Amino acid sequence: MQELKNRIKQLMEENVAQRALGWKKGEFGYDAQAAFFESTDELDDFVYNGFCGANLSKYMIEACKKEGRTIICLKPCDTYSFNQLLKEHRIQREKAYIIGVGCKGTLDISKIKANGIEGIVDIEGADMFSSENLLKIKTVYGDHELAYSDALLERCNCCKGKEHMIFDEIIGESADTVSADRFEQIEKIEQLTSIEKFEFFRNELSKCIRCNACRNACPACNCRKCVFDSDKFDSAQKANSDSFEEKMFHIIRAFHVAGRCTDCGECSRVCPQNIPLHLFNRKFIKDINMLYGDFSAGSNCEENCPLTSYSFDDAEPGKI
Amino acid sequence: MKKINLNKLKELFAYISEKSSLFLPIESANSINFGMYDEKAKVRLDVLKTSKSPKDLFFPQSETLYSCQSAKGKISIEPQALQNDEFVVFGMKNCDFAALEILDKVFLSEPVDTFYKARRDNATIVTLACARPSESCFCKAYGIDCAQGAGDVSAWIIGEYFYWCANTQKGVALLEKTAHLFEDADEADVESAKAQIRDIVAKMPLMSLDLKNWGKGKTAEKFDSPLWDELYKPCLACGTCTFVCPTCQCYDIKDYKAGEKVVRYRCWDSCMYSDFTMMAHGNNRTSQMQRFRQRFMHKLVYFPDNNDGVFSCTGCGRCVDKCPASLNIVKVIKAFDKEA
Amino acid sequence: MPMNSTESFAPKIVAFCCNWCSYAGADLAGSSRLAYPADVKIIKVPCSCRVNPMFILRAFEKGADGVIICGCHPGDCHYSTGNYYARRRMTLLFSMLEYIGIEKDRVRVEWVSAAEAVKFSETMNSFVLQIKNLGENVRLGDLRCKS
Amino acid sequence: MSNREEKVLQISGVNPRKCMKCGKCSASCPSYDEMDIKPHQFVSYVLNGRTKALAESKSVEKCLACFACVERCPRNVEPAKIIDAARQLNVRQRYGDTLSANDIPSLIDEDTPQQLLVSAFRKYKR
Amino acid sequence: MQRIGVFVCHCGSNIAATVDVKRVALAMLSENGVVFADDYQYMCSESGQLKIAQAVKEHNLTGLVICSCSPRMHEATFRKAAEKAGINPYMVEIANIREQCSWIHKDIEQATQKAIILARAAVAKVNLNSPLIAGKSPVKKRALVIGGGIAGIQTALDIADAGFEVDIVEKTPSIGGKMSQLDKTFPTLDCSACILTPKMVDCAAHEKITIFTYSEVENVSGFVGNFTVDIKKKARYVDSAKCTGCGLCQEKCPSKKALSEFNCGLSNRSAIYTPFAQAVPNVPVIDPLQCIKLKTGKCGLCEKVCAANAIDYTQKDEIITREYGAIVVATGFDVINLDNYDEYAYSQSKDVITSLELERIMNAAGPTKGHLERMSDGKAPKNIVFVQCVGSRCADNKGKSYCSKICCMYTAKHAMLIRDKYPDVNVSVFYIDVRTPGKNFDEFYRRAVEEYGVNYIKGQVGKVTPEPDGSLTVHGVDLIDGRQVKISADMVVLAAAIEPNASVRQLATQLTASIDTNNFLTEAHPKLRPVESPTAGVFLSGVCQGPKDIPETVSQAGAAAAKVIGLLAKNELTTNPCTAHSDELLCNGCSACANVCPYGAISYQDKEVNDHGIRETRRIAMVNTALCQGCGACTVTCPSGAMDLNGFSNKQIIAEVDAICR
Repeated sequence: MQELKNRIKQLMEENVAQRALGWKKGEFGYDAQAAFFESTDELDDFVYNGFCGANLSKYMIEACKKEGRTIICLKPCDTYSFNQLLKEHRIQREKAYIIGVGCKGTLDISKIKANGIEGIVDIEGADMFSSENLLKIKTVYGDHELAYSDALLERCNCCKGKEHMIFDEIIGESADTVSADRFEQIEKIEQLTSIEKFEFFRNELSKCIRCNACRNACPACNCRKCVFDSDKFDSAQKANSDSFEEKMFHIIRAFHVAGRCTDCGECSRVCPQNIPLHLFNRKFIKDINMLYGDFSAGSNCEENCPLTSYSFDDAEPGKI
Repeated sequence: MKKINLNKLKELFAYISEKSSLFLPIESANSINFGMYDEKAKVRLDVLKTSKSPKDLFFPQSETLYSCQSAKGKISIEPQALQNDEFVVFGMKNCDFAALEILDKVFLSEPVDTFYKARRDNATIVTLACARPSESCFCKAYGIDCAQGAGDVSAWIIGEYFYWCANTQKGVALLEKTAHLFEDADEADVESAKAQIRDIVAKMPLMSLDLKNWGKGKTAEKFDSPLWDELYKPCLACGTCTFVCPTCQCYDIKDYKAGEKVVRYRCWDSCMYSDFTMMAHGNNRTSQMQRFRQRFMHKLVYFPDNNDGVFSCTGCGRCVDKCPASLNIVKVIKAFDKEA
Repeated sequence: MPMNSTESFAPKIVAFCCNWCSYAGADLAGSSRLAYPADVKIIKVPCSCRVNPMFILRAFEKGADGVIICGCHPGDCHYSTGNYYARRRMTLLFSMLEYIGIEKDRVRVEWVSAAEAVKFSETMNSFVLQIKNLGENVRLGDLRCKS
Repeated sequence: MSNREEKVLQISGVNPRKCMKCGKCSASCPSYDEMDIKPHQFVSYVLNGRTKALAESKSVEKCLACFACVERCPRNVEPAKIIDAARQLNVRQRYGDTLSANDIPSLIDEDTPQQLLVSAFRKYKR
Repeated sequence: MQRIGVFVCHCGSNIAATVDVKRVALAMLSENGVVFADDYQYMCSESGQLKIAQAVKEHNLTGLVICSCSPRMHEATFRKAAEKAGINPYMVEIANIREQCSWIHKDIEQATQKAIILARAAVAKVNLNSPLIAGKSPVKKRALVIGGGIAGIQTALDIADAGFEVDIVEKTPSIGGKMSQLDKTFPTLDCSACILTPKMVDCAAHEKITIFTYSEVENVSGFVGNFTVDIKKKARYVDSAKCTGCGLCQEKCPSKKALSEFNCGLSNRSAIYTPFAQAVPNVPVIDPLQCIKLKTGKCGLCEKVCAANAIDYTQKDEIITREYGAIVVATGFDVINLDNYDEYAYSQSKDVITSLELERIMNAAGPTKGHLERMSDGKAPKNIVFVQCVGSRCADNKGKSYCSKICCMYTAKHAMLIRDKYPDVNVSVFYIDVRTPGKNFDEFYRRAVEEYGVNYIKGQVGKVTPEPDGSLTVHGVDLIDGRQVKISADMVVLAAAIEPNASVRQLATQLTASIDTNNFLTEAHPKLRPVESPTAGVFLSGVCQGPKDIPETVSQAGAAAAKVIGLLAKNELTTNPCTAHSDELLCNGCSACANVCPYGAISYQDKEVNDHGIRETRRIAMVNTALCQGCGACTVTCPSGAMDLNGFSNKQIIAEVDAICR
């Protein structure tokens, strides 16, 4: 991490960029937050550890409105979102200096807490660049240890890959964290009966409090004003008054990002109600791959989105 | 002071729920929230904090105010019935109960919110002391003692037993109704448990949060601080903090076209949203910084200004746990402390 | 009042028809007196690609029991490519609806040319029957719209 | 349409109304001269309720089932299937109508070879 | 707030017999925005329209809902009526209660209920309508005719004679088309070349006509009045400006093995060739697949003998971009491939030929110099059998389901000509039906039978068998006589079905014109607009629209020309105002809409916007309303809803949905 910090400092001192976009340490060792570093002094609080799950690419939209260049730290999966934003003209390449940072998987604090670990005051061993696979968790109620690999976010268990799709330089190594098939959960749901599917999603979605965290964290949901906030479709919603609205919201949200979603998993990560929202997006990804050929949004800036292209012999609706 | 073995709680719940609706922390789809008890419910009294606060038992996320219909050129209005059945809320934490008292200041002062009042009047609240507070708790900063009971009935879980005692008339009534299930208990057991809890509280990192720089009359000092410009930046503008908060009380009123009729309902609003307090001319607060500032200024300055110095926060720490960008009121308070 | 028996159940069915082929096909079905149930109400859109998933969900929200989208045959779109986009959009949307447990037979896409009056009428007859067999839409409606 | 006509149509699966009376079937038929009712006339016999005559005609026996008419018919009418169906009518008439599968075991002689049953089913399976 | 008037039409009893029109009108009175509702016998009549005008005046209406027949029928009528009454024509919506209600339902209660709902939806929509003003777009005063056969030639001449510029694009080296291959024409038996060649020459000489032969349409963009077309001029290797048409090159060319396309492959031609003597332009082309020089670099004989120095082996294909106001498709037909009809032995015997091949054989300029000869041995045939309907009227998937329309007549012509010139030749015609609807057509056919003794046999041929002695046995049937017939023939002529030229599929896609299952181009209306395609500015001429004989083709060509002239005579066109537009405050500038726009109507601009006090420069989508055709593909691809469509806005459609589901 120190290497990364030093390099950012150097780049800022050399005036390659005017600020840096990274992560800042929080109160308990697990609540790192996204942060702009406007001066080298501020870099003291810079961290890069397993709890730096936040995908910074969406913050680049704001960064592009500022004077000068911004150093942005992107994990391999974040670069897909960056590309996608570039493709949609929401950010400008020349405004960013991309440091591709190595990643050994991002951590899920709720997974740690699910082990009955409470009163956490500090966590050691979460550094991204250490090869240690042990989290030492200090709590008010005593100390705990947990394997790093056992506390990964679901998204990291089916990681898209260690390659950065776009970068100016790369710092740090990335580790292989894949331990599950990306579409396994989807296939399981597909095999349920219609009513079972309905019950499953009703249960999950009934938890939705319409806080919009999923939408606001999502790099693909980058509309200046969401349809659910505007009156364009007479569809402005603030809260779920009926079980219909959350369905509408999540279906349409998934549809709007279909072919653009990079499966970065931020939606599920940020959901305060732990709704597995990626199940929607991944279903579309799976269908798109099956019907229109393998497609990975954000793997480059050129390829046309499957929903804005077609072929003469596409599958017929309802016939798959 | 009465007690009952934990394995007989189910009997207690069944008994209470026979007479009136019973709400308590229930696990469903991997999430724990206050819900209505039934035999299949997975009760989780062991969990410190529900995802959402129990405020929506009194101030639901959305509720119909009335519906109206036009027929032959005339509009008829059908009012929404008020809550008129008694119900019991079981296992509320002290911070959440304290939050209700804050909501009372808003909804029970003139003009009284009849929907809210009806629910408050009909509720019997059983609070449960926090056996194991968490690192995100900072209730003590607001003078709340999570070891001590509050509400109509105070309760503790100590070892194999559930203890409770009544604080109000409503509480006495509940205890009387269920007396046959309980045995007498020793106050001393409870006192030692309280002491234990207070010991833990002393060790929790945020409990000692200092609020001396906040409160009445701080508007001028805080409002134009350049710190806001830095603090808000990671904010995603989602409504998580406001929706999990037990004290946030803002709502919007909307109409829903339901076929032939129109339903007027209110629903929680969030000051984090760009269309919060949107009016015909536009919005008072045009930037996320302003909206972000509004939330914390309201909780820590404006509300105390209007309510004898009472903060509109009880330190439940849900925003600390849930904020997707790991921002929260504690970070704001500390940032200003550091500056000062 | 929710009606249970298939006999008395009059489903609400919204049909989005493109102006150039299917709406004309429906007109021809009319002038050829090829009957189909009155439960079907047609909304004219310029092209099947004008049909937004929001419209479909909106229809269900407000109490529709079935939604059918009719457009020109692939290759015959008046705007040359509109129905190809519609085809992809609807394929994905329908797949999603099925995935979250909505009966997949509540939605359909059918390509009907201006000349295919018989097909239009047959399609509507069979779709209405299909919806009647499914019964009232309870999984995807807004309860407030149920009278 | 009488029962017999319907039966022929059901067995053959032919829609006689598709015929445009071009006569290509008759032109193609190698047994034309042997037949009293010619291939192109089959459809009209069925349509005009004269299936009985068709079933009793020589044509029933003379059709070689070479399927030239089926192959060449520009309208996919398949006259050979009509005459075959007429033949089938006769067969069924002769032995009473078909048996249901359940009736068969009791009718079978212990010594009946399996082969015979199988070929019988093949022949009369319609 | 709108003030809407609802007018319910009885359409005589067409609507009123099944829909209680009074109830519909009454029900509409309690709808939001409706201030007036009435019913009337015939809304579209003059007095009906007057009623509308009166109501507009009396009730100060701002919007109209007409419950009547399909908008496809009378929308334009009522829009005009509205305009006359002082309301914007786009403030009118039609509830289709005839085609989509009264005509398909029998139960009065059901039909009335449905009519009420349809009217309600129209009212809900009008509540959200806003006045639209049609834009103007200029008309490029030049027409493009694709195909240089008789259809294209006639269309071009008629347009040019009206004073407009016309370009003809022809795929082959010469204009003339199929008609130039014919010997005589029915029913007058005049020489095809004699009537066609002067027209070809007229075309070439006409100052308003530019001919691009040996050229193809490469790309079409734009819209009615403003098409831009890329024409690929294939390399001719001969400089048209220098060539004098002396023909010496063709004579000297050592490569003479290529099959002559003009003679249906019955004779050979040289590598450098003009398809026929009267070709227009009379400039040869070099077939690069046959030319020794182009293939091997050796030879160059033609260059040496050309006194005009017109040979240029370095010529390349060239793209010419031209602008047009109108496009006429006249791509014509081909004879179908007979591979599926093995029973007629076409591929087995040289003496089984198609009728088009017989035309060439009978023609004095053809492979046999006009002598009737067998292609196998050059002997004069004694017995000729004609087979009709080969591949036409077939419901199987081997042939075409339609009647090719011209075969009965040309077969009668052939039979008659042969009997006339060679009275000793026996001619039999196997037919299914003889179809002769046309002026003097049946008389012509009867003459073939009665005066020329052609033996017409009712019955299709089952099989043609080539015999070892070179003869052909035709197995047929005489359905009238009730016997099978076997005829030993020397020559069998097949009246093969015709089909649209294969190039039409791609062309239809380029033009966004639609084609039917048989690849014939679809007309805008089968009865009322037979020479227009549904795509504005694209017209149809000749067999590309459906089988036709020459007089029909010529008259359709004239009709298409008249339509084109009508269009080009206008200085500007009013454009459809139902176009897309983007809300600059909501637009993300993501380009998704531009990706799906079939007309390239969307571009992006960096524009300063004031978003509730925040001033910033944003990338915003802009719609060129002249290019936009209003399909709405962009509106759905836009996630924020910034893109919307006039006349079919998101809110309007949602209002209709709500009204229907209420």
